[in-house]
This record gives sequence, C-alpha cells and structure tokens, in this order.
Amino acid sequence: MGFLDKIFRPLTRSEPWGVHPDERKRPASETPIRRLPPPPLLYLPLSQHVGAAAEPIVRIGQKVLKGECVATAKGNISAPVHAPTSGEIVAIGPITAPHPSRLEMMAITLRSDMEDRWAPLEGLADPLARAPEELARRVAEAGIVGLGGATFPASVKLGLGHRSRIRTLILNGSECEPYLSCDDRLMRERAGGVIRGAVLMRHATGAREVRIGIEDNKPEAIAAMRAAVDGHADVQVCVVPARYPMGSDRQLIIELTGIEVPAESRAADVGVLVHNVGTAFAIHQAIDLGRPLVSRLMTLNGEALAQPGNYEVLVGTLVEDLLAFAGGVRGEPARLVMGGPMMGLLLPSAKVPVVKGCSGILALSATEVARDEPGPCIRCGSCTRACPVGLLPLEMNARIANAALDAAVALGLHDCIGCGCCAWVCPSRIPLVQAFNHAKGELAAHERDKKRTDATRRMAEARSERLEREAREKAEAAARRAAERKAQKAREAAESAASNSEGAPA
Amino acid sequence: MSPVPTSADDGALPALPTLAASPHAHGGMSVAQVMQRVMLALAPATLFGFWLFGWPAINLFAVTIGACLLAERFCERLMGRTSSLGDGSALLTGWLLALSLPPWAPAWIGLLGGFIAIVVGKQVFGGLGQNLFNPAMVARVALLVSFPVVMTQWVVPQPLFSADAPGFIDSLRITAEAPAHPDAVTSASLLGHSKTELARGITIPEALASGPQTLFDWTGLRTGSLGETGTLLVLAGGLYLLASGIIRWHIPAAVLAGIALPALVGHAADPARYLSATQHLLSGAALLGAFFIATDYVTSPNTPAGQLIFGFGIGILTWIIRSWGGYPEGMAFAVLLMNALTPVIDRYCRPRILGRRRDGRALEPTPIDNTGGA
Amino acid sequence: MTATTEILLLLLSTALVNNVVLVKFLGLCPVMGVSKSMDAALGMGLATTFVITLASALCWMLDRWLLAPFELGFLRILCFILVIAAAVQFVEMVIKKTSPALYQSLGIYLPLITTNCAVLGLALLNVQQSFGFMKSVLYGFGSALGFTLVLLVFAGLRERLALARVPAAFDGAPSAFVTISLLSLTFMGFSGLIS
Amino acid sequence: MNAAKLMRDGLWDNNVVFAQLLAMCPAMAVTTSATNGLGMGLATTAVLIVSNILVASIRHVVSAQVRIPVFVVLIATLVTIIDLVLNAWLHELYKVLGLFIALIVVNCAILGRAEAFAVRNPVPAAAIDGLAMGVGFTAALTVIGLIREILGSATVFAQASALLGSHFAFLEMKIDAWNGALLMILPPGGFAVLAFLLAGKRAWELKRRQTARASESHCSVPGPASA
Amino acid sequence: MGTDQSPGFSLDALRDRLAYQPLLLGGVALVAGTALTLANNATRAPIAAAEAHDTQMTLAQVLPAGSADNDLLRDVLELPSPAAGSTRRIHIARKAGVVTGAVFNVSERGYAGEIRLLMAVDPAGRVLGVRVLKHTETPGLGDKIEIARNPWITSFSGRSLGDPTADKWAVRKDGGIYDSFAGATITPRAVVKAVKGGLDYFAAHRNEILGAQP
Amino acid sequence: MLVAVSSLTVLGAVLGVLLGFASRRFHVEGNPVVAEVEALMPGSNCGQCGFPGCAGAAAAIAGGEAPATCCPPGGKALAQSIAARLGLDIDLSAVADAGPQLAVVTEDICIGCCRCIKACPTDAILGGAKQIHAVLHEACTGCGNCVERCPTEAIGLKPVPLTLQHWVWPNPARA
Ligand SMILES: Cc1cc2nc3c(=O)[nH]c(=O)nc-3n(C[C@H](O)[C@H](O)[C@H](O)COP(=O)(O)O)c2cc1C
Ligand SMILES: Cc1cc2nc3c(=O)[nH]c(=O)nc-3n(C[C@H](O)[C@H](O)[C@H](O)COP(=O)(O)O)c2cc1C
Ligand SMILES: Cc1cc2nc3c(=O)[nH]c(=O)nc-3n(C[C@H](O)[C@H](O)[C@H](O)COP(=O)(O)O)c2cc1C
Ligand SMILES: Cc1cc2nc3c(=O)[nH]c(=O)nc-3n(C[C@H](O)[C@H](O)[C@H](O)CO)c2cc1C
Ligand code: SF4
Ligand code: SF4
Ligand code: SF4
Ligand code: SF4
Ligand code: FES
Repeated sequence: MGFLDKIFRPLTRSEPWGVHPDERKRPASETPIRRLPPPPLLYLPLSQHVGAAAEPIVRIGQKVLKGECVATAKGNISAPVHAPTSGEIVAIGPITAPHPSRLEMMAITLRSDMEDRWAPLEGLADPLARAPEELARRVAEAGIVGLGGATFPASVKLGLGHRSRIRTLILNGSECEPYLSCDDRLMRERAGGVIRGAVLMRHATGAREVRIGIEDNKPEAIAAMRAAVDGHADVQVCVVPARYPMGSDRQLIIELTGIEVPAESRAADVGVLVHNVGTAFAIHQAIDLGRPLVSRLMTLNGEALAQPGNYEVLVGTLVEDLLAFAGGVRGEPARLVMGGPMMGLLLPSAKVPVVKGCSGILALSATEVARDEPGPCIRCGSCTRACPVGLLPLEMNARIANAALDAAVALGLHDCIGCGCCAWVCPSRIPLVQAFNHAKGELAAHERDKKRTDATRRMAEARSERLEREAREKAEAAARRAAERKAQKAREAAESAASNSEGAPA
Repeated sequence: MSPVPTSADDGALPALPTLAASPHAHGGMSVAQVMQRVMLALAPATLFGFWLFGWPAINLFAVTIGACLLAERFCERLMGRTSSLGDGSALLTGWLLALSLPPWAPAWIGLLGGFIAIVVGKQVFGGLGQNLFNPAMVARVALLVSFPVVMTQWVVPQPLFSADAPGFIDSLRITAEAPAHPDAVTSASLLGHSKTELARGITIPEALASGPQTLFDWTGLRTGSLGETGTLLVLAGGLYLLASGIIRWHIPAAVLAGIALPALVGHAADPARYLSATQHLLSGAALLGAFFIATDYVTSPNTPAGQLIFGFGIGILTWIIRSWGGYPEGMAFAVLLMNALTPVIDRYCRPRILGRRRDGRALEPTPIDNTGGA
Repeated sequence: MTATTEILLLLLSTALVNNVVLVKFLGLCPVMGVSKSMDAALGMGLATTFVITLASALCWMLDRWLLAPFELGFLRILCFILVIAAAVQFVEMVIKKTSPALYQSLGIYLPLITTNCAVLGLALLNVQQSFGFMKSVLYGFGSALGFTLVLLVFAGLRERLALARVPAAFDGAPSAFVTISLLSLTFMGFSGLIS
Repeated sequence: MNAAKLMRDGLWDNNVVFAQLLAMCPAMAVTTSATNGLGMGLATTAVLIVSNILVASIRHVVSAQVRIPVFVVLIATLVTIIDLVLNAWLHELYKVLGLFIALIVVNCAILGRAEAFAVRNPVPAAAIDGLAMGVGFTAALTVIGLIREILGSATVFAQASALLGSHFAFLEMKIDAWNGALLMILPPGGFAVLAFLLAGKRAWELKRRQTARASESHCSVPGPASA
Repeated sequence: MGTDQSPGFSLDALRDRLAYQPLLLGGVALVAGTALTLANNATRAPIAAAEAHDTQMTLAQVLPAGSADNDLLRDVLELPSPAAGSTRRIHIARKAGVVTGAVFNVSERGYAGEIRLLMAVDPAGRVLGVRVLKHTETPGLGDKIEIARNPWITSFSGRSLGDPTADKWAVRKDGGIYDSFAGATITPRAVVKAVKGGLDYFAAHRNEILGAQP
Repeated sequence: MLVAVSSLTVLGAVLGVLLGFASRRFHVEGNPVVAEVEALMPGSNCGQCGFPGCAGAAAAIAGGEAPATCCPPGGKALAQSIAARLGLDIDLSAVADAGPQLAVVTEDICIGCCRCIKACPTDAILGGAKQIHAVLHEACTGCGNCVERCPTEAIGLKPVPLTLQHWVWPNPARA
C-alpha cells in the first residue's frame, strides 16, 4: 500500500503551505525547567523591544534591587527595563549587540551582589474588578513585551484591543520552530499561570473568548492546559496540526478562527489579538504578584551543546555564561543562533547578553547547519509551494538581485513574513530570506532618505524665505532711513530756506 | 579589560562567523540530488533501449552526453566561471537528447546536438536556470530541421546479442561513418508511417495493417528512439518521479489529457483519418515528454494553474502537429512553443497572496461580530 | 468549408504558420526595440494591429479604385507610404482627443509604426495577391495579430532574460537575437499545418 | 566631422546593423546568400546617398511640421526609381529581393539617417555619411549572407553572375566538404548568425577596453574576485 | 501676409504660415510625380521585355531548343480542366505552323502542400520536359525535385503512357521504375502521379489540342 | 502622365494641410520634464553636484548631461525617483559608496565667527557670535559648504554613524 499511496498522495492532497522541518525538540523538551543563578555581570540593553529605546534613570555606582526600574519608557511605543537581580550599576555605554550586524547598542551594566534580593513588590488586588486601563498600565510598568519574538510592548497591544473591538484573544502556544520547547515546558509546568494571564488579558481587552492554539506534537502541554482550563468556559484549548510556521499569527488565526487577516492591516482590525503563552504568564506575574519582566524561559539546544534543556534565565545574562551553565559547548559550534533555526538571528559571538525576546540559544554543529554554496535558481518552484503567504520567492529574489526593488514590492515583498520556508527548501541554497531582508532594509532606507530630502527642502525654503525677509526688512529699513534722511534734509532745507528767507540779506 | 563586551574586544573573541540570515538549517534536496533522481528514473527505459538497439545506440548515447559535458565546461572556461558539471544538469540534458535521437544516428549528430543544446540552448543565456527554452529540445529541433534525412532514419530493433545485431566493432563503423542504412534495416515509426500513408491517401487502419510489425508493440519491441520504445518503463520512471516529489502531477497530467482528449474526439469522428488515443499516448515522445521534458523546472511555469495551462497547451499542440502539421511528431515543437509562452503564463498565473485578492488588492476586513458566543 | 472556418483558417495561417515577423521577416525593428516590457509590447502590438488593419483597407481601396484603373502601379510605394503616414497621424489625433489615458500608453509607439515595414509590406503583399476587400482586411488583421503575439511572447522572454546571468558578450542584443532565433525555430513547428 | 571619422562610424562604431540594430528586416530576409546581401546593400546604399544629398540640400526650406512627409516622399520616389531600374535591368536580382526593395522606404535606417544627420549637415558631409552608412550596411549584409550561405548551402556567392551580372562570376564557389545545415538559411539561422556576430563584436570591444585599461594603470589588474 | 510687413524676406516667417505646408508638400509631390513618371516611361519597355523573357525561359526549359517558332504566350487553348468548373490553359508550340508540343500546368498534393509542375508533351504523347514551378516540400528532403538540386526531374523526358507500362508508372518502392529519395517517397510519388495525370489528360484531349488553330 | 502628377500633387497638398493643421493643434509647450525633476531635488542649492544649484542640476539630468545620481544630498532615494520619472536605468552602487556625511564642530578650535552659519544652505548650524557652534543633525545634508568657510578648520565632515536601526542586510547577490 505504501508505494501506491506515495504515488497517489501527490495526486490527491491539496498542496498545503509551509514545511515540516525535523523537530529536534527532544531531549530538551523532556527536561524540566532549571533556574539559572544570577551571573556576576548582567548587561541590560536599553532597546529590547520594538520602538524607542528606554532612558536610563540610574547613575554609575548606584545600588539597585531586583525588579527595580533602571530605565523608563520613552514615548508611546517603548518599554522600561528593570534590574534582573540586586547589585550595583557599573557602566552605561555601548556593548556588542546580540545581532548579526556586529554593531553596538547602549546598555546598562549591572554587577550582581549575588543576593538576588527583590525590591518590595505589590500585586494588584482583585484585578478583574479593575478598569482595563489600569491592567494595561501595570503591564506597561512591568516592561512586558511580546515574548513570541516580535517584542512589541504588550501594553500597547492590550490598549489597542480596547480601541478596536476585540472578539477573540488567541494564545499562541504552537511553538512551531524546531529545537525550541520553552513554551511547551511553560505550558506543562505552569499551565495555571498561563491561564490566569489569559483571563487577565481577556479582561483587559474585553475579548469574548480565548482560544489557545497548541500544535499536536505537544500532547503533554495540551493535557496540562486542558486540565488547567477547567472551569473557564470561555477559554478553549485548540489543537492545531504541527507544521511550520503555524505559530505565525496570520496562519494561526486562519487555523483557529477561519478569518484571513487582510494585507496591510493588523489582526486587531478583524477583532483578533494574538499573544504568546509566555507573555500571558508574564502578565499574570506582573498583575497578580507585581513582578516586572526580569527573566524568561529559554531553550538551550543544538548538537554542539553538552546539556540541552530549558532554563529560566535572567534578562541580560551573557550567552557565554548561559552556555557554561548548560555544560558548555562541545568543540566549535558552526553557528550560535538566538531564537529558532528558522527565524533566529546569528550571534556575532557568545559575549552578548540575552534579551527579553530571546526564546532560545542554539549552538549548531556544521552538519546541522548544512551550509552549501548557493547556486543559480533552477526555478523548481519549491519555494513557491512552501511559502505560507503565497508569494513567488524566486521571482522576488531575481528582481532584488537585479536591484529592481520596486518590481519585488509589486510581487508582494512587503507581505513576506520572513519565515524562511523558501530558503529552507531551496535546492540551490539561495539565501532568499537575506535577499528579502536586504530589500526591505534598502526600501526603508530610501523612505528615510526621501523624508530627509523633503525636510531639507523645507529647511532650504525656510532659509531662503528668511533671507528674503531679512533682505526685505533691510531694504525697508534702508528705505525708511533714506526717507527719513530725505525728510530731514527737506526739513533742514526748508528750515534753512526759511531761515534764509527770514534772515535774507536785507 | 573592560567588563563591557564592546566590539573593541573582538580581538579576544574567536573568529567572527560569516554573516548569514536565517534559516540556519536546510531541509530540501540539493540540485545534484534532484538531477540524480531524474537520471535514476530514466535508467530502466534507457537500458531497455540499449538492449533493443545495441552498440550503435550506446555509442551515440555516450557521444551525446560527452559533447554536452565538454560544451558546458568549455563555455564556463570561456566565461571564467567555476565548473558546474557536478550538478548533473548538462549530463541530464545530454541524456534526454540522446533518448530523442534516432538510435543509430551517426556520432556527428550527437556531437553537434550536444553542442547546440548546451551552447545555444543554455550557456548563451548564462547557464543552469537561465535558459528560456528546453536545451535538449532546442537541439533536437535544430537537428531535425537541418538534417531531415538523417533525423528520420529509424532502424528496426536488433536486440543486443541477437543474430543480426552489429558487434561492438561494427557499431563503431556505423556510428562513425553513418552509412545509408539499407531499406531492410530502416523502418518507419508509427507516427511517421501513418502520416506518410495518409498523405498517400491510405487510411489509418489500412496503413497499420499493411505496415511492418515493428510499428507498435506493447512490450516495446518496436521502431523509434530510445525514449519512445520502452514506453512503459518511461511511464514507471515518471511515476517514480511523482512519488518522490521531484515533479508534481499537474504538467504530466495536463500534457496527457491535452493529447488524449482531441485524440478521442478525432478518432471517434473519423477513425480512418485519426489515430486512437492509446496509439497517441504510447507512441512518439508522449510519455517521455509529459514526465521528463515538459516538466523541466527551468522552462515551465511554477504555479499549479500555470502548469496546467502549460501542459494542456503542449498536449493540444502535439496532437495538432501530429495530425495536421508537416512533421510526424510534434512534442519537441510543442514543448518549445509553450516554453516561449511560459513567461506570459507566469505573469498571468500568480498565486493569491494571503490577505489579498487575486488582483493584488488587500482583502476587505470581515466585520467584527462581538455579540455572539464562542 | 464554411465561411467561418475559412476565416479562422486564414487568421491561423497568417498569424501562426506564416507569421509576419518570424517567417516573413517584416517588422523586426519594433520587435527588437519595443520588447523590453510586456506592457509596452502589448501597447505597441495593439496600436500596430489597428494601423495595419486600417492601412490594409485604405491601400486596397486606393489601389483598386485609383492606381489600377489608371495604370499607376509605379506610384504604389509612394502612395501607400503616404496613406500609412496619414493613417498613423490620424489615429494619433483621434486617440489623443478621445482617450488621453490610451494616448499615454500607446502614443509613443505610434510614430514608430510609420517606419515599420510590416505595415507597408503587408499592404504591398495584399495587392500582389489580388485579394478581395474582406480577405485583404482579414489578411492584414491576422498578420497583425501574429505580430502582436510574437511581440508579447518575445517581451515576456526578454523580461526573463533581463534577470538572467547572461555572459557579458551576449548581454543585451545578442542574447535577444538568440532568443528570437529559437522562437522562430519553434514556429517552424507550424509549417505544413495549413497548406 | 572628417570623412575618416564618418567612414569609421558607418562601418563599425555606428554600423546600421551591428550597432544601431536598424534595418533588421532586409538584414535577415535577403541574406540567404552573400550575393543577395550584396545586391540589397548596393541598392540601399544608392538610396541612402541620394536621399542624404537631397535632404541636406533642402533642409533650410522644409518646415518642421512637414519634414517627415517630405522626406518620405523623397525617399519613396528614389526607392520606386530603384525598383523600376532593377526590374528593368537586373531582373533576376529584382525577383530575389522582391518586396524588400520596396521596403527600403520604411527601412528605418534611411529615415533615421535623414533625421539624424542629413538635416543638420551640409551636402558633402551628408553624402559621405550616406556612403559610409551604405557601405557599412552592405558589408554587414554581405558578411551575414556569406556566413549563412557557407554554413547553410555550402556555396559562396552563389548565382552572383545571374543576379549581379556576368562580371561577378569569379565570386562563385561551391564547397564540396559538406552539404550545409539547412537551418542556417532558414529564419532561425539568420537570427543566430546575427546574434553570434554581435556577440563577437561585443567580446572584441570588451577585450580591447580591458587591455586599454590594463595598459593605463600600472598596478595589476584586479581579478574577478567575486563576480 | 507676414512677408508684406517685413521688407527683408524671411524664410523662417514664411515657414510658419499655414499655407506653406501644403504648398511645399504639394510641390515636392509634383516633382516626385514627374520624376516617377519619367522613370516609368523609361523602364516600361525593358521591364516588359524582362518579364516576357522570364516566361520564355521557363517554357524553354520544358521544350527542346528550337522546337517552336511561334509566340507561345499568345497561342493558348482553353480546355476544361479535370477539376470541375475551371479551365486549363494549354500553350501550343508550333514550328512552321505545325504543332510540335503542348505545354500546360499540372499539380498534385505532395508531402507538405501542393506541387505545381509545368510539363510539355509532344504530339505523340511523349513527355518533352517537366519542371517544378512551385512547391512547399521540406527543404533537404522533398526539394530534390527542383532541377537546381537534383536532375531527377529529367527522368520523365521521353516517357509516355505506354513507356513504361501503366503499372510501372510509380516509384521504385511501389514497384515502378522511378527512383525516390532517401527518406522522402511521398514527394516523388506525387510528382509521378501528376505527370501521369498530365499524360492522361493529353491523351484525352489530344485531338482538340492538335487541331487547335493559332 | 498628367493623371499621375496631378493626383500625387493633390495628395501631397491635402496631407500638407492635414499635418500643418495637426501640428498647430497639438503643439506641446516647453519642457515639463525639467520642472518635474526640479521639484524632486532637495532644493538646498548646495552645489555639490557641480551645477549652479538644483535647477541647473535638474536641467542637466533631464537633458541627459548629468547622471541621475549626481546629487549627494538626495542620495539613492532621489536617484531612484528621478530614474523612475525619466525611465532610466541607473547604477546605484556609485551612490552607495559615498555614504551620508555630517558636519561636526571641534569645540576647542571654534572661535564663534559665524561664517559657517551664513554658508549653510539649510540653517543647520546653531550658535551666536563668539559662541561655540553646534550642528543640527537632522538638518545637515553634509554639503561641506561650512567646512570651506571656517577660518580655523574647526568644522569637518564625518560619515553618519551606522546604527542598528539603519543597518541593512547586505545583498547576497552581490556578496
Ligand atoms: C514565521 C513566524 C513564526 C512564529 N512562530 C511563533 C511561535 O511559534 N510562537 C509564538 O508565540 N509566536 C510566534 N510568532 C510570532 C507571532 O506571529 C506573534 O507575533 C506572537 O504570537 C504574538 O505574541 P506576543 O506579542 O506575545 O509575542 C511567529 C511569527 C512568525 C512570523
Ligand atoms: C492570584 C494568583 C493566582 C494564581 N493562579 C495559579 C494557577 O491557577 N495555577 C498555578 O499553577 N499557579 C497559580 N499561581 C501561582 C504562581 O503563579 C506559581 O507560583 C508559579 O506558577 C510558579 O512560579 P515561581 O517559580 O515564580 O514560584 C497563582 C498565584 C497568584 C498570586
Ligand atoms: C521533418 C520531416 C520532413 C519531411 N519531409 C518530407 C518531404 O518533403 N517529402 C517526402 O516525401 N517525405 C517527407 N517526410 C516524410 C518522411 O521522410 C517519410 O518517412 C518518408 O517520406 C517515407 O518515405 P520512405 O518510405 O522513403 O521512408 C518528412 C518527414 C519529416 C519528419
Ligand atoms: C524533472 C526534470 C526534467 C528535466 N528535463 C530536461 C529536459 O527536458 N531537457 C533538458 O535539457 N534538461 C532537462 N532537465 C535538466 C535541467 O533542468 C536542464 O539542464 C536545464 O534546463 C538547464 O538550465 C530536467 C531536470 C529535471 C529536474
Ligand atoms: S520568507 Fe517570505 S517569501 Fe519566504 S516563505 Fe516565508 S513569507 Fe514566503
Ligand atoms: S526553491 Fe530555490 S531553486 Fe527552487 S525556485 Fe525557489 S529559489 Fe529557485
Ligand atoms: S547637490 Fe543636490 S542639493 Fe546640492 S545643489 Fe546640486 S542638486 Fe541641489
Ligand atoms: S555640511 Fe555644513 S553647511 Fe552643509 S548642511 Fe551640514 S552644517 Fe550646513
Ligand atoms: S527594417 Fe525596421 S521594421 Fe523592418
């Protein structure tokens, strides 16, 4: 039967989007969460979220307690940063960013006193009776950003829910990236906290129902969540098929509600809000316990790692310390990746801190990376079939390679979610995602340039106006003076004439 | 050293990794693997052909592939590019070209064909993936138009080790010198025979009855090219490609439907004038074309709808040229014609982008119903 | 043969089997010149189709009613080219007046049509073959369709070619000529189709 | 503008066929043999020279609005005369070239030359330009024809005596080594020959530019490190 | 008028007048027309001669030299053709008033289309000559029926309905006496059939043709 | 003869009327392209392009005498909009090389002479007489006019520092 089935399956199956990468979640997913003790030094980047960087409010030498705010939000879309442990501020300055560009970013350096002493915390009593705005304010103060990877300030999203009516709140527990299992562990071990967070968020947004989407490859998490959800009629645990990128909000929304979010608009526009399960848990901690976001769950995985597992890690810990705690690396990893293998960022070195949005650190061996030299596109169409958005990666890539960015945009470049399915399947190993990242960056730079040119023009116009005005004023003043002088002269002449006539020689 | 790991400390760190965007893993096959699978699928039919037509066919096969590889390397050397022989695409092009030639064609046909396929059909456009037309078919058609006599000389099967089959030494003479084969050795293939007889005013049934036995035979013992005789093995190879996911069903199915539908209608309307659908599907390059030639990634559309249009166009054109045109077989021309249309098809058959309508405008947001229950 | 099949066959034979560009070698300059994008190609094709059809009709009338009766065959070239120039000019004015949008997209191609040998060539061929009026116009129209088809297909191929890693010596015109060479090779498949 | 520069322009730098890519139809249609190409080229050259002279001499009289129609009338007249003359005295050539003599009228090169050069220049320069362009065109057609003929029908200047007159008989040759690949005298062959000639010209120019650059700078030529 | 006002006659000013355009173009047309008419008059006679020469040359190919002294182009007999409703023009060759041959067209469907032949028959019904006028056979295969490519077409000269016998009026492959070309049997088959048809036709109309008055 | 000549003459005359009339009717005034291109230019008339101000640059670009990439302050974005407007193919790599620059005042040497302020086409320099001057980053186009005016060479141009927000993935096709 097997062979016939193999022949006929391609004939009958409707082609689904996405890919089925090797999961590689075990054995990390089977080890309980371990807590990482505070490292000696922590580096707290001021920009761990989408939006404006936070502003430091501490001095060098200042002592801080765990959970104390060290940098406040600046502007509407921003998030504060809190001390992950107790200790002393030793520096405020640039550090290497956990980013492939190898550029620097501003950070506060904290020397841990190893006491890990909490600042006094105060939870919000009876939060479900409070105004939604108050919950959102609490979440904002706790510095909570989306922990699913997008790191969008959670409070903004909650507030958003208030303005545009939200019908369904979706908790994203799909964790479709291979290797990662921190959401899985969270749901297995702390299901109650997640559900509590969901209930709080539902109150904050006014959503009518909560749906929790979990991929079918996490039966234990599904069971734990089902057990925890008992008693909440309007909270529902939904099983979704395991497929990458099921965790992407647009795909998950279709799977769970059947709604297709229109391009160029947000999920909230169709009454849906998606949050990661970790975010829900963090919100529960912030509201009920008053704890700001200072730590998160992270998966450490990869063939080059001695002890893969899930860890609760203080934000700001150096990757180096983290790896050492997890037994160190075996040999030289081919790549250190922050996040999952499909969308994670290549790290320039292990001497960079983890940030709030970091769901895992992968130390990948050369065989896992399977890096080959890219070849020419053979137009096999695999990428098109894999793309969950229905784009034509090969066509976009060809245009980008020829610097025809506008043509790539016309093909839907801005709809690309950067999931990496296309590059993952490409037999020619073409770095498609990098090409799309490049194009998106270039386009954004053009946008900035254009704005700048406009600003320049405005300023140049203002200047020429000013010069004109000054010249006019000068001319007017000169004219006035001249007129005055003339008048003066005339007067004088008249006077002298008068005097002359008066004093005319007899 | 400052406790702050700024980039100034990089000297103390291990060498920086080369910049690479996600994904950091890979899941698909490599190009070379894909080509190898296609060759694997072709192997049974090819071996059958070798047995059927003996050493001259094997010689021609070797020469054709050799010419392709040589031409590929030569062009890349000229352009200062590194060798890409390893990806197997030039080999595959030569293979498919060899399968489509008269089995006893002289060596210079294979040599010239290989060069045309690779130089004019492929490298002029920049090599693998850049060509607009199917290289093997370009070569076949160019040869057919240039040397119609040689390209329409088919031999009757003389299985290897059978009494009449030329030995290896004889075969070298046949391959090198291209002697005019005596009438006893040459024969017509089904499509050619029916076409010539029709032109004489003899109906198809009469032509088939009077024609040589080797016109049509289910076991493959018949006149034709290597890729045409072992039809059932070609079909098996094609199904293997489908099963292993190298190709998808759209193009082969559409090609076969495009040939079969008009053939059914025509045969039903006038059996004296038109061959039956079975005869159409099992003769000439129908199956080889549907599974191995039309499916060439580079020169076919890559959306399902586009592939259906493309395949159906090939099928219909093949039937039209076979039935009404000046050439007995139309597959090569049909493939090239639809290759030419591929950019146009690709342009008008784009997949719908999630969140957008077919015309590219964003969907209307569905109204939010906040009143109902879950 | 019914009238419809006859018309259909005539169109097929002029558009495909005896394609103006690939078989008769007429109108090559615009095919090489206006084929960088499919949109432009379509515009040029449509404008040319209109002019060729119009010119076929006008030239037929001119020849049948003026040149032939007065035995002025030697003025044919001169008169035809003037009629074509005037027709192009007229079409340009009409489009400009009636549809500025259409003018935007087609206008720039119109002057090119006067120097397109397909137009004059078809008019002269028409007269040589002494067709009737309807057949003349159909002949012109079918050929123009063939012209448009080739232009569109060729433009599609060139758009793809523009993205390919063509070797330096073949970049641009040479690879375009290889392409059109292969295109005309494929059109040989139509030979013998309608005789 | 000196005559040498004009000649160089016409023959190579700005060759009608190889550089401007104009007059493609005759360049493809009649080049099935070198003889045909030569004949067509000569006929066109005659029209070019005379039309350039006429256009240049009346350039001050013609107003912008009717410039094109006036030129068209002039050229059409010249072409008709050539047509009649060939028909009368070189009847065989006339039969081979057929329609394409009449089409010299629209042959984009002629009008283009009138527009681009003759309107702006005095008569002698225009005449030389016409000659240069014409000779360049003739050379191009003859070369294309020659290659196609040799490859396609294994002859050289076939029928030269019949078409051009008996003085040209010495050009005729038959190659016995092969029969020719038919494709070359069919349309695809024409395009392909032109394509490879253009590529050859391009490659030659690229190479020359490269050597020029190499000799310009003393430092070593950077290799194609990352193409 | 603009020129009236300015004493210095200005070409520029004149060129902008509306009447200038038609006058200029008309003037050019006038000159062109004159030139063309003159050229036409000068070439009319040579062209007519060249065209007549052409036809003569074709006829001469099928008629042995010196077999006619009349004007073949004028000496035409119209007979009903085998295809219903049309006529066939038969040129009669005479020497000193005596009919020496009949020249007419025959045609047959070949491999890729119609093959048109011109054939001449002597009064005894023997083929004097056959030439292809027009065909669309595959170059390299079927085009060997052209005299320029292959002398095959001359193999009909001297043949008649009785020589060879009717069953041998076929290509060798079909048991006849005429060669066919390698890989192309249809074309010669068609030509043989056409020529035989022509002879049949001549036999059927022999009396009318031989009795025709000039 | 008469018929020929007269019919042709009439045809010519009629066409002449038609064309003369048409050209009058559909005459196009001026060159709107230059104005359109000028509207795209930054308008600071800084002169880096080598033309007397933006209008000159616009005319030169529209006339094909200058490349669309000739204006450094406009950068790639400008070059692309111009290329799009004129339907040109441009090589953007030339623009990328230069990179944006900013004027920086070395505070120890600035004597507060105010000359730079007058030179700046966008009023990007702040500071009164005898005071240390500062450059507004948002307004400076990096034209360098101020550098030339400074008597103490206190002003220099520095490339705009690259930040994470402005970093762009390199194009893999050019790697
Ligand atoms: C390709 C792709 C895959 C994603 N996978 C996940 C995932 O597995 N889990 C998850 O929580 N968020 C995932 N996200 C992010 C979600 O789209 C969404 O931003 C997130 O669930 C919102 O929750 P947050 O704001 O709490 O982070 C993915 C996004 C993309 C584009
Ligand atoms: C108001 C409130 C409600 C809670 N609800 C739950 C619950 O439903 N399920 C649960 O497992 N823990 C619940 N918790 C307990 C904590 O969240 C629990 O200690 C946490 O999961 C373990 O985190 P820790 O490692 O910081 O102690 C609740 C705590 C509070 C203050
Ligand atoms: C491309 C092509 C062109 C052909 N052209 C001709 C032709 O011009 N004349 C002809 O008689 N047969 C032509 N044929 C028909 C075949 O050669 C046919 O097999 C042959 O005529 C049968 O004759 P045979 O009995 O000598 O093999 C052509 C076939 C092909 C494939
Ligand atoms: C399924 C499949 C079919 C192919 N068919 C052909 C073919 O028909 N002709 C050919 O020259 N190459 C073929 N190739 C090989 C390769 O795609 C070809 O060399 C490219 O066209 C060269 O750019 C095929 C490859 C695959 C994977
Ligand atoms: S990265 Fe973009 S183009 Fe590639 S599969 Fe994902 S959405 Fe599609
Ligand atoms: S998967 Fe790679 S090789 Fe295949 S079409 Fe896409 S980009 Fe090209
Ligand atoms: S460089 Fe740019 S901003 Fe400066 S004057 Fe020239 S065009 Fe204007
Ligand atoms: S470089 Fe100097 S003059 Fe130019 S904009 Fe900047 S501050 Fe002003
Ligand atoms: S010569 Fe230019 S279109 Fe024919």
